[in-house]
Amino acid sequence: MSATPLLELRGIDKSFGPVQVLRDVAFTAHPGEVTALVGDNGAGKSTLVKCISGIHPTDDGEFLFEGRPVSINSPRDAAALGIEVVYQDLALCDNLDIVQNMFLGREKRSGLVLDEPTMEQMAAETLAGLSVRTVKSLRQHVSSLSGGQRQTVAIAKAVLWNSKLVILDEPTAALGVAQTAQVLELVRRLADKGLAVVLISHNMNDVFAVSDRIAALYLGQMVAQVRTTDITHSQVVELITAGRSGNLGLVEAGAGSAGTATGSTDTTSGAVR
Amino acid sequence: MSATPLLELRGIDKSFGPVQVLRDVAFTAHPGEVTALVGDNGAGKSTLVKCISGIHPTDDGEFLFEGRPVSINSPRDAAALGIEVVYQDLALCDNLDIVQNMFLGREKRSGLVLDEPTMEQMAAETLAGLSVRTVKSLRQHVSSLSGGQRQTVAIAKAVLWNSKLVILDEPTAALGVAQTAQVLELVRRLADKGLAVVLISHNMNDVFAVSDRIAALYLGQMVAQVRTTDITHSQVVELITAGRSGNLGLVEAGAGSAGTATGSTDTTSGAVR
Amino acid sequence: ACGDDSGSNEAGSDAKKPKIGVILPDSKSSARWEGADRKFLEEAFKAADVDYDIQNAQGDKNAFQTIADQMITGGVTALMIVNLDDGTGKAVLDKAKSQGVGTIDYDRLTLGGSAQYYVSFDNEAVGKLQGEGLAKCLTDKGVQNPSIAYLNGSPTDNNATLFKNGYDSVLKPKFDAKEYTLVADDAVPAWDNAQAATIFEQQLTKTGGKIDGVLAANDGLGNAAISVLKKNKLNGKVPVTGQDATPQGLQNILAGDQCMTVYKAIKEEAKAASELAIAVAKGEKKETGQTVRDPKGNRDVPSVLLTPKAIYKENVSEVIADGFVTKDEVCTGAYAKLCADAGIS
Amino acid sequence: MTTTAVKKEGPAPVAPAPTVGNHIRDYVSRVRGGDIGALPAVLGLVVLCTVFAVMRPSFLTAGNFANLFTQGAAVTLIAMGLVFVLLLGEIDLSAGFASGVCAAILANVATVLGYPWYVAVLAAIATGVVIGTTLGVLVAKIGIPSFVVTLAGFLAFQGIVLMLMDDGANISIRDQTLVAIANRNLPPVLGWSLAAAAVAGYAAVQLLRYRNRAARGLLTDPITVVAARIGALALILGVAVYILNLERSRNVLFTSLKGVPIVVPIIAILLVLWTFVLQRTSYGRHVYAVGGNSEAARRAGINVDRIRISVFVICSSMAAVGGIVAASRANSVDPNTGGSNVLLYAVGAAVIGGTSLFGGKGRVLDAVLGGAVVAVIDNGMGLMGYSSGVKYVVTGVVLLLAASVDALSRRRSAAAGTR
Amino acid sequence: MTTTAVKKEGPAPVAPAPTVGNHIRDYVSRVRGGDIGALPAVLGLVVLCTVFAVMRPSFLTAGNFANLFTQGAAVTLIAMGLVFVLLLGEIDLSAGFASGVCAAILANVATVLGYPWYVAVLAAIATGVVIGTTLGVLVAKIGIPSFVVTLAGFLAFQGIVLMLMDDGANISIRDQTLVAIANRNLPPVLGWSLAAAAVAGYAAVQLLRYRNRAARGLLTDPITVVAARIGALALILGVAVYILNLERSRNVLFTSLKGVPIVVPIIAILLVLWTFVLQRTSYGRHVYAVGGNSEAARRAGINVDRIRISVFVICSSMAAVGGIVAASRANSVDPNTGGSNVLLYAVGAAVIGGTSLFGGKGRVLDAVLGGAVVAVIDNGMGLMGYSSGVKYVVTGVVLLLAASVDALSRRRSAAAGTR
Ligand SMILES: Nc1ncnc2c1ncn2[C@@H]1O[C@H](COP(=O)(O)OP(=O)(O)OP(=O)(O)O)[C@@H](O)[C@H]1O
Ligand SMILES: Nc1ncnc2c1ncn2[C@@H]1O[C@H](COP(=O)(O)OP(=O)(O)OP(=O)(O)O)[C@@H](O)[C@H]1O
Ligand SMILES: [Mg+2]
Ligand SMILES: [Mg+2]
Repeated sequence: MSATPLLELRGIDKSFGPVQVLRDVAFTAHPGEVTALVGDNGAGKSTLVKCISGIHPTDDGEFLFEGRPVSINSPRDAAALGIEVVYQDLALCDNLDIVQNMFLGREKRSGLVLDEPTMEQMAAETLAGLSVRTVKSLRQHVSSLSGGQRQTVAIAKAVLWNSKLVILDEPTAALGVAQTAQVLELVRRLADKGLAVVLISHNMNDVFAVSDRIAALYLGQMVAQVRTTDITHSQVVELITAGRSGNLGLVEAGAGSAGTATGSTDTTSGAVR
Repeated sequence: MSATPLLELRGIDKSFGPVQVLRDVAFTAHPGEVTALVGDNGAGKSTLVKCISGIHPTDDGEFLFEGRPVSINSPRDAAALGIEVVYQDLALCDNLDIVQNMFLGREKRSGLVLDEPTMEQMAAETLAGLSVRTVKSLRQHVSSLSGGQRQTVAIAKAVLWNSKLVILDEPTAALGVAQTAQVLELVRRLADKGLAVVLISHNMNDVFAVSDRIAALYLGQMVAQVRTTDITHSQVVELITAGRSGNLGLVEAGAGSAGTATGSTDTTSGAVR
Repeated sequence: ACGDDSGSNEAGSDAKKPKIGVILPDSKSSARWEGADRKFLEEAFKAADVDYDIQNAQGDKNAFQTIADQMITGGVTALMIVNLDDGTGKAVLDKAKSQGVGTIDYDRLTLGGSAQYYVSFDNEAVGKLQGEGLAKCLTDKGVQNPSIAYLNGSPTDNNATLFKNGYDSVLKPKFDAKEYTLVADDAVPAWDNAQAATIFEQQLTKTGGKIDGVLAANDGLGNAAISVLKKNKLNGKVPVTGQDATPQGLQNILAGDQCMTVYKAIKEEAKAASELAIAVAKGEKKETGQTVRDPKGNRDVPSVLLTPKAIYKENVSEVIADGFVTKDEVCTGAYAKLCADAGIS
Repeated sequence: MTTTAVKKEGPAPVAPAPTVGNHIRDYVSRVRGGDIGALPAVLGLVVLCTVFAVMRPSFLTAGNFANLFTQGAAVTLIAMGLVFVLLLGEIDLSAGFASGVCAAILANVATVLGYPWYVAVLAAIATGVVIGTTLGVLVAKIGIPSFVVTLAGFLAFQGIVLMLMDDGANISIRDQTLVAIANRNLPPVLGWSLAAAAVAGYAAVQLLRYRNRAARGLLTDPITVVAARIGALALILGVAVYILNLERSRNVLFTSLKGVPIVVPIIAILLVLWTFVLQRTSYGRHVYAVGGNSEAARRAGINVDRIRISVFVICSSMAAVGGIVAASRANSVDPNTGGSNVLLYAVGAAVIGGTSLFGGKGRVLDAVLGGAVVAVIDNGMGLMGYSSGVKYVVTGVVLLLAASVDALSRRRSAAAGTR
Repeated sequence: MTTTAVKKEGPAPVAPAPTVGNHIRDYVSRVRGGDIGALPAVLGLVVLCTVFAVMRPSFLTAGNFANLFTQGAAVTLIAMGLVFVLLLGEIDLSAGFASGVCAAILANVATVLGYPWYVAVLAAIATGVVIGTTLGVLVAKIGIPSFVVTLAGFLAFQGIVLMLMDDGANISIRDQTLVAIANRNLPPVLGWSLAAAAVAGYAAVQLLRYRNRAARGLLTDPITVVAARIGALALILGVAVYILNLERSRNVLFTSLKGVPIVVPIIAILLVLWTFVLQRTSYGRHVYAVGGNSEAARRAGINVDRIRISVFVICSSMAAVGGIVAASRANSVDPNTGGSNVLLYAVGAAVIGGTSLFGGKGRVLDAVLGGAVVAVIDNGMGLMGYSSGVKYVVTGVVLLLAASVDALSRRRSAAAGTR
């Protein structure tokens, strides 16, 4: 594990109109590790992801990537840094087929012309590795896919590229038993290859099975970021639902934004201002 | 438990263009029971649900409702029979707010005029019972909701009405820990009130926790419909992934459509032609 | 680009049975095309027992050419056109000529074109009558140093330019001599009456209501101006011109709201044109006795020219007597009495 | 597994308490956040009026103010109907000529056949209903795209107008009631009474709503805000009626010319009616739902085809009303009635007002505001005295400017992610 | 928990083996399932042509066949450009008058200033590029709805044409090369050679693709199907060139008139070019992506603004080409060039061909097929000799019939859930 985190966020604020969704959020992701981001429905997990990937501009806060401050204003900036995201609202083009969606924005070409055979082959290989057995044809429009098939396509799209940070927002929500196992294995494999992986999930078993660290959001505040080995299942659930658990989490429930304490043994996490 | 099933399907076939998605499917749902419908990604679960609710016309097959043959050609027919559905692709109107979505198609009125206060009150009560704590306002457009919040709205919409059959297609996929528990409890409560409930889920724990019966789809064929008490966890997983398990499921893997056997002790299920 | 005029007729005619194609320009700038020309031409052709095909291009140049193509393909031996503009007119005439089809310019001369004959009213003369009419009405009313507003025809219609040249030739000297003042000068897109009303209303607003005479290019525009004047209770006090002698225009004249209109004896024009067309279609030659100079094509075109006539309250009866409009059309309801007063029986 | 989770009844969704301060703060951040309703169109209007008033002082006269209403009335009425069609993401290219057909029917019934005015009006509106039903059935039941159906209508209705006009001749409207619609004014007293009635009605509705919600313990706007709204309406109506009741005759000797033009209450009543239908009835709710997500609407049991047909009926009927007003204003009907730019202006009015062409977003008020923008541009340009080429160009540029003000003030909406 | 699941490498997605029988069966069930591509438009065309041919035998002459191409050329070219804009779900109301402005520039440069034809053509197209860039920037960067921007363009360009035409006069095109574009024909031999080259090129592309995919073990269409496609193209082109090379002069003494009209290869080349761009380049892929789901495209790192601007540039440039052809056909440019129904017909052509107004769905070929429908209707109606009122009505009805054939044959698409 390297000392500098691959991605570090400090003091992120984000409001939609009158509603403040993220308050002074700090977050780190380390290469070679799986960081699980947990939180209740509406805690702000997806919003945080969209801020990282440049979909939403932040109101305030700093981004450090590989230790250097960066500004990410659009998904293109994020992609240029090597950040790949599987969004919860999958964001596929319904009018394109599976292969076209998987290579969207980064088509393989020979000269000016699209190199369809290469793309089709690569897509077939990646999907085969994700236990997809019921897709009839790679040339099917994604609008005709089942929920799980769509999700698999989105995951396959994100892992096709040589990236440094992969963020997966509830990637297994619609997946079957076998497919979920494959994806979790893939997540571990990516981390073992040295990538930083951020996994959002509501399934505590999955979280404990693959993550190295757990970051918990509660009503838009980061209440803890700790090593998975230092926390128990029920403590995490308490953090999610109440914002605190023992000496972890908000100092007092309902306290102001500065009142968070990350009771972590980890030196790089919990960069609370 | 009553002897006649509330809903009985026989020999349902459904193709999309050249692709046959459902083959000779038989299915029953009993009042007062939770029937879990399981199957791999792309097995045809959502398609079956959409056939029941009149979204997709079937190519062949019979529908019996309370023992009488019926034909369901549109969602309005289904609603008229007392069938409520939570779809996997939630089908909310993004340009309407939470209350408006929940009462869509069955608005409360006083005279000609919409009775907004009543609707708002009823919506607030229903949502409160589903552990939704982060929704800022009931007058928020659903486009601005988080994934879990959207799903909760869809569930709340379906349980608002006095229906006879409630079908939930992966209702807890995007839900947090507490919310999932609430929904499962609600499912049980509905069944105990005498409704027939059909629950689609990939989570075997949830299935075994609440269901009375399990129906397994494999590549568009119904391979088993048995009492939950008569089957084990790993048998179900085998049925899902391989289509057979011991004496349950397809007689030979890959055999024709008629070759299914439902090794159930239950007399009313497994109505194979 | 091949064959000379005289040769083309004979060569074309012995191969084919005579058939006449007529292309009218549109149906909206004026009621005459569909209401009068088509009727009179059809009557004449039927009487002479020749095949004919009368089409309307609806103001669309592309349609105009398409129709011409169709007619040539369909075997007409004489083509009579009212061009929409010189360019398409010339293209059609040249194409017809190159295939040995006889050609006539009807109502509008195609400058630089190759028509064998030209039958028309003089559009500038129409404008002149309007200018003179307005001056007469103003004098009758005894208005001193009147302020004049123009409601010109469509800016994209070349005829509107010709009308304007006509009334300008009468009124411009008066403006220059400071006898009259031109306070507003607007073109009405597509001769659209609804827009004309707004345009005139704004002219009135702009000048603070100081408009003493309106030169409207046709009866429709005139009626639009009158409707605004009525709203301000100024109708009858401000003379308005027109053109086409439509029933509506004549009624406005009888009621005293409009000062004059220009009557073009379309029946005469259609009669002259159909006679020529029948001759050309049969490959005969005709003497017209008159020519018109085409400055662009640098040639004298054999022509039949008819003279337009100014209509005031006194001579409305002439139009009816001519059968151009019927008494029933004009003298309905409240106008019956006015008709009687004006001596129309 | 998940059953180990903590169970807790969450509190019902909450929102800040309803005080005036909160309300204003809320409004400001809503505007900042891009949820600005009619503000952009109003802003565009204000900019336009200022520019014209500076360049041509005659723009600001009472007479011109009154003219504005009659000049813009027909387009605004057609645009109001188009809002319904646009709300479904459909288009009606034929609305312009449909108004022409209805006007032609009106003229034929009233002038040629000599029936009384109400028969003619009914005949015109009935024609609109028939047209709308036909278009709607073709779109909803046969499934031809509305662009193609109404393009066919655009062509066919042009022909029908021509045929009804006896191949191009104009028909005069002589019935004094019909002529009055767009050309006469209400007596000043009646203007004041109507305005007072409108304010009183609005106040009653608002206060009843307040009481009703407060009694049930639901969130309400603070009473001061409610009062402020009522006050604002009273002020606007009062000023408008005052100005319109000024003498605007060129020459008081000939005639006195004052009062609210008759079309104004007609537009106002239709605005209230259609706003009520869209906002307060389940029919209106269903229109929005089908426009936002027709599949979701279908799944909710809404009869989508019927909604689709109904909006075309409303659109064509409003086109009929627009046609009647246009005929009244011109004192005649001609083959161009409803032609030339009427349709594009009407759609433009709705879109400028903030209605989306993709469906699901728009209000009838949008059409009125957008119609006002179009009318002001037309009116102002008419005072400038440009030659026709220049006039077209300047009109285009001014339209663009008005729309830019709108677009830029809506900008934050996108930035805030609430698109 | 879920880790107890069985792990199994699933086989890669499979499909039935590529035999001819399978292919045909597949095609039939694709058609049944509603995925029918160009079939409805072709069907509509066949019905139309049959009706006209029965009613007016002169419809079927070689001369009329040749006329069809030059008559429909300008609208088709503008429609081809509009497809790009429509693919993004935008609209360009100004395309018609943009073509007018470009034609006016052409006429001014060629006739008034007297430059050679290629300078004039370049100037016209450059004008189109400038117009497109302006429209695109206003839509993409300022965020004004394209309907409003191009409505402003519709007005402004009308004025610009008027100003370029010196307020109403028209300008003749005298340059023989320019006049030839829409009025002259290719020598018969050249027609045959071009057709042969086209077939050879198509065959080469198809066979190479076949080899390429087969070599990698990917699914291919059976070789017989590939051969059949090449054969079909050869047949269609052969018959068309044969008919167009027939003598169609009314009188061979005056002049000989045969050969493929010059516009035909121009349209063909542009069709191939734009089809290539849309189907085979990543730019084209991005256009579809932005039209299908612009948010997904943005998330995939596509520069959505640039795509948006580019389609307006393409649209206006194609409008320029259309304007040049129109000017050539009319031998002149006047203030109405690009006006009247040009725009509606062009959008209608694209929509009839199957392009969606909501974006994401459409092909350049659609515009050509739709353009053919519009041209056939216009051409056929021209042979009927109706009076103008009746003609409008019949045209509308015929358009509706053609579209119904289309809608009904697409019907199953909705039933099969593959809308
Ligand atoms: N565009 C928006 N406008 C206004 N509010 C928004 C918007 N997007 C999200 N929100 C609000 O922000 C909060 C956080 O949403 P977010 O999607 O980040 O939740 P989440 O943690 O991903 O929840 P889930 O587990 O349900 O996916 C929610 O209360 C949501 O209603
Ligand atoms: N409209 C359609 N056109 C063509 N194929 C379709 C269509 N809808 C579904 N399919 C195919 O039908 C099969 C079954 O889909 P369905 O959505 O019923 O699966 P599911 O069992 O719900 O899977 P999941 O668990 O992933 O939701 C899939 O292979 C899918 O690709
Ligand atoms: Mg989320
Ligand atoms: Mg599913």
